[in-house]
Amino acid sequence: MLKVDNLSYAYSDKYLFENLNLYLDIKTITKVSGSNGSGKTTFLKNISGILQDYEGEILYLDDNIKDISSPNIFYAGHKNGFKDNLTVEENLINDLRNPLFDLDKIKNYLSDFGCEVSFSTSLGNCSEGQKKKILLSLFASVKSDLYVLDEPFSNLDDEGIDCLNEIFWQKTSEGSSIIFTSHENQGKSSQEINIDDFKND
Amino acid sequence: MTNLAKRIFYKEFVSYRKRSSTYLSPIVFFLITIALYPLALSNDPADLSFLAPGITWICVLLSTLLSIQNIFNEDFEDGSLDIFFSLRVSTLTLVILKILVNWIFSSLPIIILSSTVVFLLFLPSESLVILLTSLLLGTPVISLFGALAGALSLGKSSILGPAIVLPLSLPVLILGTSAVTSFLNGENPSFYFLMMLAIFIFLLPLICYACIGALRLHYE
Amino acid sequence: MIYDFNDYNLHVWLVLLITIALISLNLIVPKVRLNKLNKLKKIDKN
Amino acid sequence: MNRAFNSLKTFYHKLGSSPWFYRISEITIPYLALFSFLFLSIGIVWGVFFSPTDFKQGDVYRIIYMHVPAASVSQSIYYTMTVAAVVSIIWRMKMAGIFIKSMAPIGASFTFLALISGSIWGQPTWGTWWIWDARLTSTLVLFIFYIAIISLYSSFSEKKSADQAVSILTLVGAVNLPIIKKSVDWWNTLHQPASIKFTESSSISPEMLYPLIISIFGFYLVVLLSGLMAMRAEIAKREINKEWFKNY
Repeated sequence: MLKVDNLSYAYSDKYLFENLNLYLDIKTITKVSGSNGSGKTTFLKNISGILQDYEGEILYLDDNIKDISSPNIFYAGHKNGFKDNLTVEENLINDLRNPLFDLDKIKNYLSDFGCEVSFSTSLGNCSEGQKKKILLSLFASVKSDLYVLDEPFSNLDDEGIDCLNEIFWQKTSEGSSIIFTSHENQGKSSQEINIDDFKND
Repeated sequence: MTNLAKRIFYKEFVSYRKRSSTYLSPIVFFLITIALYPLALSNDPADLSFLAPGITWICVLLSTLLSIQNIFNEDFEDGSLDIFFSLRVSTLTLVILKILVNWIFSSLPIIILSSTVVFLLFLPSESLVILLTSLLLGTPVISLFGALAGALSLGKSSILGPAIVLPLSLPVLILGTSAVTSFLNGENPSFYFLMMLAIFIFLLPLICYACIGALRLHYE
Repeated sequence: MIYDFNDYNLHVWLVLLITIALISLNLIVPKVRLNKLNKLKKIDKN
Repeated sequence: MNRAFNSLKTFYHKLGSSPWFYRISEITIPYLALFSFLFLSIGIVWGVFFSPTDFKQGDVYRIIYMHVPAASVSQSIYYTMTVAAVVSIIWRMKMAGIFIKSMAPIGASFTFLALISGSIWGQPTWGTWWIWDARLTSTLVLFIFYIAIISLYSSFSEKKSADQAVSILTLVGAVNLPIIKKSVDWWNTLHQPASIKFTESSSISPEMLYPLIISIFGFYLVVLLSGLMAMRAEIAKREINKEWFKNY
């Protein structure tokens, strides 16, 4: 599915990580751990093609990720990409990662997460936890081959964590693969990689 | 492709409509600066009517500059620019549509409002149509340069906006004001309109690709 | 000749002064920066 | 033919590597300093002190020995920066970025010199310190461009993206400068102030012309000299912890 060979990324002449190798098979959950500021987010951005100024190569379905026009990758970063002045519904409909418009699927996942928020309230007055659950239910409802999630488990309550693990398992059984970062040891994963091992200063 | 363009346009339109500051602050700024000139210069109609085209143009230029600078900042801050780049679709559509929506919300109200200049600054009313067309032709060019300044100084507050936009918009300012003054002297202003249109068409692709390059910069 | 100072010649002397000031400024500033960096390099070395 | 092309390519490639440039510039700077000092002093001293006085403007015309070279240098610096911007964008050459960054302040100072000398020269002839004529206004716009480039560069922390941003701005500026000059000329003809033509001084006699050419040449040499020195300082700043620089 996705092959990373000796990827190294330098930020103003200081290497965050060097010759990192990783192989993501389909139906796998990969956890990326590492100390704060060790380049976990940068690594995820490299994989999803946002940051392309790296040395080394990333092959997605064995052709270079830089040449693929629109890969079927779902990226969810620290910042959820929603606008606070729009309502929850407008945010979900207009999010470019969400090709289909049916909101009931998202509603079901939201109730699984145990978060009752009306769709017409503006996102501004939802709590951080609720925003995270809205983002995760969007993630759950979108079908794509590779899911790249940045700190999905942060500020989630226990009920949310179990539900997310369950969704992870369900997604991989459908044939896609997930890579996510988390510094606490939440989230079951089939393989784990630590960015700090690839730092040699 | 058009489905993507439609969705981007709709999202931008809704988010601008919901944030009243995008269209209110340019209007308020425009009215205040227009009111300054008679107070500062003189309230004698003869003087003001002579200066009216120039004053209107300067006020429109400054208020467009005010609102265009942080065209990309908001998307950069809340992460939707990252998501956009992860989808790897054409950034050109995003840049053009954002400039268009920003122009609709910040420049269009001012152009409509500038018809009050006939009363405030005693602009001869027959030249109002000429002034409005010159503004309609000129403000897109200013928005283009403002978007470039916004893309170059994404997320950083710097003197860059005015330092880039004002010198680059000089041609449009000169052509716009001289269109009205030449009309008042009885000449036919079509030369100036055609020149402004030519400048806009010439600059549109160039500045849009410069914006894309500038946005890409912050992702290296 | 330019030596007698009527007010016109003052302008010429003024411009001459500014030219020399600017040119020497352009020459001195990089020199100073380079020396500072070299000194920094020496400190790192030992 | 192929061999010549290869040597050209290797030269171009070497030009890009900073250690090579650093060594070469170290050798050329003393000679360049000598020649530029020579030409500059001859040109200006001859022009300002020994050339005949102009019958119409008296001695104040001697400012042209500083004003005309400064104006022409400030234009050509911007054109060379445009070339470097194209190289920096297409081939992402580090040296091109360094060139633009070091030449911008030099361009700004010579444009400032052209503005100052223009207005000082204008004072006796029109009685005012500043006159909105086409050439001075375009020089003012060029000066603002230089300031915009310098301030854009300093607003970036990461050197690589700073070079790219500055190259984009230089290119956009290069495309727009002719348009601005043209529209300033239109504007000037529209509001033609009743004053003598400022720029074309009366037919310049040979004795006045020779020092002018020498001082123009001197100005270009000085610009090249300060450019090389500024680039060396910039290379040192950027490669302070690189190996080749440490044991240089």
